[in-house]
Amino acid sequence: DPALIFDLGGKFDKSFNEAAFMGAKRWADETGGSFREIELQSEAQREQALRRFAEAGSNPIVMAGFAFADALGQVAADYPDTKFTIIDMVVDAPNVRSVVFNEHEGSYLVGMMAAEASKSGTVGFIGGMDIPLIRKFACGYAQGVMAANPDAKVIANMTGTTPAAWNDPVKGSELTKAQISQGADVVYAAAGGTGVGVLQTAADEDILSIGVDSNQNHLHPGKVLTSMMKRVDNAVYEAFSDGADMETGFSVMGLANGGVGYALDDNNAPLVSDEMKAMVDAAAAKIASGELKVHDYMSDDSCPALSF
Amino acid sequence: MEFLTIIQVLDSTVRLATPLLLACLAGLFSERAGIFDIGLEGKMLMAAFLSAAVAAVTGNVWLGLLAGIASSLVLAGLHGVASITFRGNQLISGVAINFLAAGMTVLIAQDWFQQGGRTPSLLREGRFGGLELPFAIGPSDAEAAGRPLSELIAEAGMFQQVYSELLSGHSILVYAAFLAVPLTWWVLFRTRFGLRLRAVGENPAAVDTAGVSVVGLRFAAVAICGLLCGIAGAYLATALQAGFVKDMTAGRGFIALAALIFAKWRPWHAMGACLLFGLLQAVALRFQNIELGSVTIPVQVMDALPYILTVVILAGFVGKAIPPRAGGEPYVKER
Amino acid sequence: MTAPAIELKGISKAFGPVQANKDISISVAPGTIHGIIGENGAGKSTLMSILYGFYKADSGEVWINGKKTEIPDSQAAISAGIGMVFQHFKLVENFTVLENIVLGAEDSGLLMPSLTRARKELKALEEEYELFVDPDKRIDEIGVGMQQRVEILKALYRKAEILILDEPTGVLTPAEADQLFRILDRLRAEGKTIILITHKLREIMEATDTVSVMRRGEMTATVKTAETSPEHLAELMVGRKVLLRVDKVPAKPGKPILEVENLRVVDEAGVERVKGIDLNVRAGEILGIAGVAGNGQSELLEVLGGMRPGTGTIRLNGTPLPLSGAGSDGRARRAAHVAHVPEDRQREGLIMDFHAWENVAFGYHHAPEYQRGLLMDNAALRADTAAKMEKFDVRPPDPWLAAKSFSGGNQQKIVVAREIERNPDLLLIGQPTRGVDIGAIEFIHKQIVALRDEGKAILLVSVELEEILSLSDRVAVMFDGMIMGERAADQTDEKELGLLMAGVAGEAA
Amino acid sequence: MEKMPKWADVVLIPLISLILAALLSALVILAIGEDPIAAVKMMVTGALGSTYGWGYTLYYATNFLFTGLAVAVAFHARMFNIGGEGQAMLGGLGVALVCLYIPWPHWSLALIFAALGAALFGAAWAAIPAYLQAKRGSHIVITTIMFNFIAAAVLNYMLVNVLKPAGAMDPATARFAEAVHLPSLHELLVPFGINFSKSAPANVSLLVAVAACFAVWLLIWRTRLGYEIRAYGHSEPGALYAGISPVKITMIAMLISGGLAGMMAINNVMGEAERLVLNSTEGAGFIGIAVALMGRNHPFGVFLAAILFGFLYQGGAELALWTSIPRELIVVIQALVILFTGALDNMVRIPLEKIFLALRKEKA
Ligand SMILES: Nc1ncnc2c1ncn2[C@@H]1O[C@H](COP(=O)(O)OP(=O)(O)OP(=O)(O)O)[C@@H](O)[C@H]1O
Ligand SMILES: Nc1ncnc2c1ncn2[C@@H]1O[C@H](COP(=O)(O)OP(=O)(O)OP(=O)(O)O)[C@@H](O)[C@H]1O
Ligand SMILES: [Mg+2]
Ligand SMILES: [Mg+2]
Repeated sequence: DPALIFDLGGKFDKSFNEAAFMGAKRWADETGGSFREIELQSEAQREQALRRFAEAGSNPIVMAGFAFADALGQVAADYPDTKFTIIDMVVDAPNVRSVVFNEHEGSYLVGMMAAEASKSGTVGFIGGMDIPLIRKFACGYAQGVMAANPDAKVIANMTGTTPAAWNDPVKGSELTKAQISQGADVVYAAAGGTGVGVLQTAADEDILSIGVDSNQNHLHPGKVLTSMMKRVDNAVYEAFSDGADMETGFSVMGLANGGVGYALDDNNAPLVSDEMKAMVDAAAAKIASGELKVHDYMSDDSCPALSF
Repeated sequence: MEFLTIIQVLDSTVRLATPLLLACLAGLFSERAGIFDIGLEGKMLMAAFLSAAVAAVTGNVWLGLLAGIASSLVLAGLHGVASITFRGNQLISGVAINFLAAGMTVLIAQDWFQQGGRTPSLLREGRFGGLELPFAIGPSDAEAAGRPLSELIAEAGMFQQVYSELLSGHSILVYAAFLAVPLTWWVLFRTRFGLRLRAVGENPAAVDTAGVSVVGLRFAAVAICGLLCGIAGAYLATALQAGFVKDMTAGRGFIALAALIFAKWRPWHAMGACLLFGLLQAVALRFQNIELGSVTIPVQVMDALPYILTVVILAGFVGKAIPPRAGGEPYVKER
Repeated sequence: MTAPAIELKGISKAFGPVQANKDISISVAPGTIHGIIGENGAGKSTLMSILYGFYKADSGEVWINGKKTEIPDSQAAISAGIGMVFQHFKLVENFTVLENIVLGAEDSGLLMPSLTRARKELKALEEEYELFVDPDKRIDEIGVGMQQRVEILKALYRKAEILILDEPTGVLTPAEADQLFRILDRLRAEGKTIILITHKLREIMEATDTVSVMRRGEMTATVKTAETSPEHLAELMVGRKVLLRVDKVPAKPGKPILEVENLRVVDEAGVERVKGIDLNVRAGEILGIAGVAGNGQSELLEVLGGMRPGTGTIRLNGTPLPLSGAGSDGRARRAAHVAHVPEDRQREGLIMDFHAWENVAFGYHHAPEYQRGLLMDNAALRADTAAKMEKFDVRPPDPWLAAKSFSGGNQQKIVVAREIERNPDLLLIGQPTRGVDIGAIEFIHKQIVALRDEGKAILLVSVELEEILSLSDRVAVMFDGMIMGERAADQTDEKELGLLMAGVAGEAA
Repeated sequence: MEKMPKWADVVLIPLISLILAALLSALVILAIGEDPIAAVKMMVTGALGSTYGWGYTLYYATNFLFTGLAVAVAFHARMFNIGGEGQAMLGGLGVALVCLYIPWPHWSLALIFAALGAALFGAAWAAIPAYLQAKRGSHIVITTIMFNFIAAAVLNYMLVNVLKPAGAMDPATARFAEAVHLPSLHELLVPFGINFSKSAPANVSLLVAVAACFAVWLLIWRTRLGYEIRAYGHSEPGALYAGISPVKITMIAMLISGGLAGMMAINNVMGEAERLVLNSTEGAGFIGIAVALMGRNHPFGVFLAAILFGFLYQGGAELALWTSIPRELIVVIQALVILFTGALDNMVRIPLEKIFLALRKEKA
């Protein structure tokens, strides 16, 4: 059986981990197979979970989150016959598949939509833990905003510097209120479970929000402009489907191969005008074809559209 | 800093101070009666969970509140049985209650909702909404004007800003918490019950020989403590947030205790202390690193400030805080 | 004949393995003062606490005014018209007098009306019984005499017809005690019934109508006061003829061992407890310090023993000893050959949960003979303990027994053995026989005198005038932190010392 | 006269309390719809059924030994050190600094200095609450709780702003050099021909912890300092009388306590993670309280209780891995153990005393 290990935010964070879970569930539903899973409670458990699953014969073992890199680096060599998949991080080992996403591309698209939807010309970004990965989201977003409206202002805040930042709805809510008071009327949350508080407050205060990772449009129908889809579910699904003899190595999921995108469904259809959709789809096509290049913060630790 | 920004920080101060204030008053009743309670945290957590759970299931936030209070009362009762009836160590009992709540909430939540120890997110009716005071600019005005509320408030005059942003628009529990302050003062210092309660925390033998039941009084105090912690927890889960997540009290019970010591066990001072701690939290939440001239205060300092402040206070730099004399000691008649 | 105000029938009460009251019956006539005497631990306080509903009896009945009355708690006792002034007052220290009086006897849920009414009623009571107190003072601002008045007023405010006083004079000056007895007389004249517990036979003889004697949990006799004598009562108390006199030869004082000049002590609350004392103790003599408890004797002993800091000068064998900072603690004092039997053996002199052998090292745990390398030589310590127990007739002579398992007298013997066997130059000894039975008193007194006869200096603090007079060679009386006067023990008497203790300066002060 | 024989107090009461806690835990497991017997079976096989299980059980037990001893030492001076958590965090910092910045030639040397560093940092973190208690009478329970929070902030700052290698995402230090790798039980036992599981994290720190147990026993019951600590703990006026300085004993006892708590870091930071991460203590400081309470503050009792809690931890991890029972079940069980052994012990003691009294009367 394959196994899936969630990161600290927990399986039901409505975001990253939940997306991973949905992928696994889809696989189970379709194949009738079963899989093992565990929600971690602490850093120290990572290695234990990896080893336990590997020893119990789980194959492949998928872990959602960059924070597993160190533990996996230790463990992978001890279980050469087990295949591992790590999401959001690159671990160089013969039996590891590393899946990374072009989050900046998806964020670019929702950034454009935010700028279009904003009446005040000020939009917000609320990140989770302040790490390069989240700056990558913010930077792509800001580039998209600027592309649609060069005069727009982007307010970016991070929730914290530790993993607790993924799971702090109160802080998400307070930061949202602060951004609203600074004029923001669209807020993009790339903050895992913290985003629940952001979306909630945005809905309470009657402004628009943008979800992340999973399709979060349904959380507050008519209040969530869209969601930046990061198809972690696909990554998990594929890993599970490939099974024990999956190809290892490095895999990039971007706009070109449907790894990222924006969500459009009944919940947000009234919010997305046809011209907005046309504009975004055009940009998406250009990015996919390589014609438009969105700057990746992690490539050089800098952002042309936003300063941190 | 802009005036409106200050108002908004104060507004968030009020929101964040509310659970502290309720818990602090809870501790005040308990400790004034001589029962130390480091289990405020656990009671709040349990109440937060059960109120969210019941509100989620029934869709009725008032039922949620009642359930939260009931669960907190159960834990308060446990603390009472351990420390009053069986004269156990009050600190240990409090530690145990904190553990119990931390574990039970997740355990029940997982069993009940299968969402990794959370409750489902609460919808409108499952939450305490903001109460719009008369003449305040609120969401209804915004809807009527078809413009965002923040714009309307930004345009209003200073007085209206204070009134609409700071005073109006809080959930009913916030107003209840602040009303509880004069009420607590009045009960403690103007009623028979209050006199006896204070006496039992100072010298239970005096109360006992005056023909009043020490056990009864202490249980009453512990029950009031449970009630207030219950409201605090329900506020966290159903007003401040929209649902329960594990460990959502995040040390508020301990800060409330610190505030209680800071306040030297007096109701009005408790309000002041809680507002101060609320302000520190609001500032830490809103601003990451604070720049003061050439030095940057890292966010961790802001996060730790309430605790550092407590230690400083305890060290006696603002006068010695003398706890109720019989505090922490079980009342034992027989040597 | 009218029914007795109080009648107890077959009251028994055990605290764990200790049988505090055994099948006690007693009857008190209305409008009389009834005394109860007995050794420490005889069960007097327990019996009264049962009558007041503070403890619950294991068996037995209480009859009040001829009616069988259940007294499950103090509320019931109060309703039955019983009031009690405890040995240790039951007052809330940071409440005012008025609040203390009202506590538990409020009229309604709101406080104000009760306080107003109490204030009025208090005034009437004060005048009726000459019990003046300031209703708005806080308890911790008034003296013990006043506090006792508050306790009595508390009972009267609750309309007590029966008043129990448990050792009310232990903390009072003789003058205050006299006043108390005048008040009691007045109450009796009003028809109230009073039970008075005391250790002082003189008070029994002067104040009571009848007296009951308790011994080891049993009521051994009840007699009319007019038909008995102190000697007879003492015999009833202890169960054999008692001769409370110490055999000793006249002292042969040598060079001064301890010299104290202008000693001052300020306590934790900032109150000056010892206000400039000068005294000296010579080799081969016993200096007794008399005084009502709380007049600075304890602090004097503690500062000499290194338990608290002070200012001034003290010299031992001519060498000054520091009074604060390094070298002023108990360990340094012991190194300077000062031994100290503290006033409160259970709080200070012993660790109640330690074995006897551990207690024998208490304070001397650094002594070289108890060490073996880096560790303590417990075997040597146990052997030493066994020897000391044998010599001092500690019963049972088992070094492994916890200190709390010994009776008061035997606990005291362990402390005295530990200190005297160190062969000190100066022995500080406080309340050496408090709560100790007569056999042990004789023994301990003998040891003290023997030490004196070896040429050691002894400073004795006791609140028992009899003990002071019979043991000391010289007596100094402390009042309010100062020495009121000093007398040769064989040239003074209780009356003179009593006056000094009350702060009335004598001619030769 | 004692109300009850000593063995009853030391063995019988904790045992009955433990059984009560276990019964209640079983009810909780039943209530969440699981089979308590199966759960216990899984816990036992998972924690004690293999050298792998033992390796984890002993690893956790090592943590709890240190923190349990820390609480016990402070408790002998009647101080309730709730700050084990923070002290252990700071101990981790000490270990990290020692291991990261000094090129050690051999693990044994590194271990000695890492242990010193850990103890030093842990003791330093206990020093301020101790000083405030001794000099200002600030309640040690509150100050140590506060210091736990402050320690978390300090660690957070150090990891995020100072120690995190450039470019790394998670707030953690770099991995320690290979030279400071502590031998695991596997490596230690191979020379004896015992094949202990390779993947379990129990390591040579276990031996240090056991040695600490013995050292604490010697300290408390065989040295003058221990005598003074116990005497002060039983009676402060008594200590003053005997010339034992309350300030000195308060400070020393808390420094030893903090040092012991800090030394936990050689196990979890140096022995297991081999780098310092946030929250590496995982609440072991709090478990130490329960361990000390259960062990009646005696090193041998602490040893047994630490193993018990190690078992609970590892058993609980196994439950979480293979069933849908959340790990929090273990937190509940811990709470019940603390409640019954610590706060409700009179509930067991009072009836027991009555029974013994009745027995004695019968004999008499
Ligand atoms: N609350 C208690 N718990 C346990 N034992 C007690 C308690 N109160 C009294 N005792 C024991 O009961 C016995 C009687 O005590 P009690 O206080 O009644 O004596 P007393 O005659 O009043 O002595 P004193 O003259 O010292 O006041 C003693 O052995 C005492 O140790
Ligand atoms: N505080 C106490 N707690 C428990 N037991 C006590 C306490 N005080 C006294 N006892 C026990 O009560 C018994 C009687 O104590 P008490 O001090 O009255 O002794 P006693 O009969 O006067 O003996 P002695 O003749 O040695 O003075 C002793 O066996 C003692 O162990
Ligand atoms: Mg006696
Ligand atoms: Mg008495």
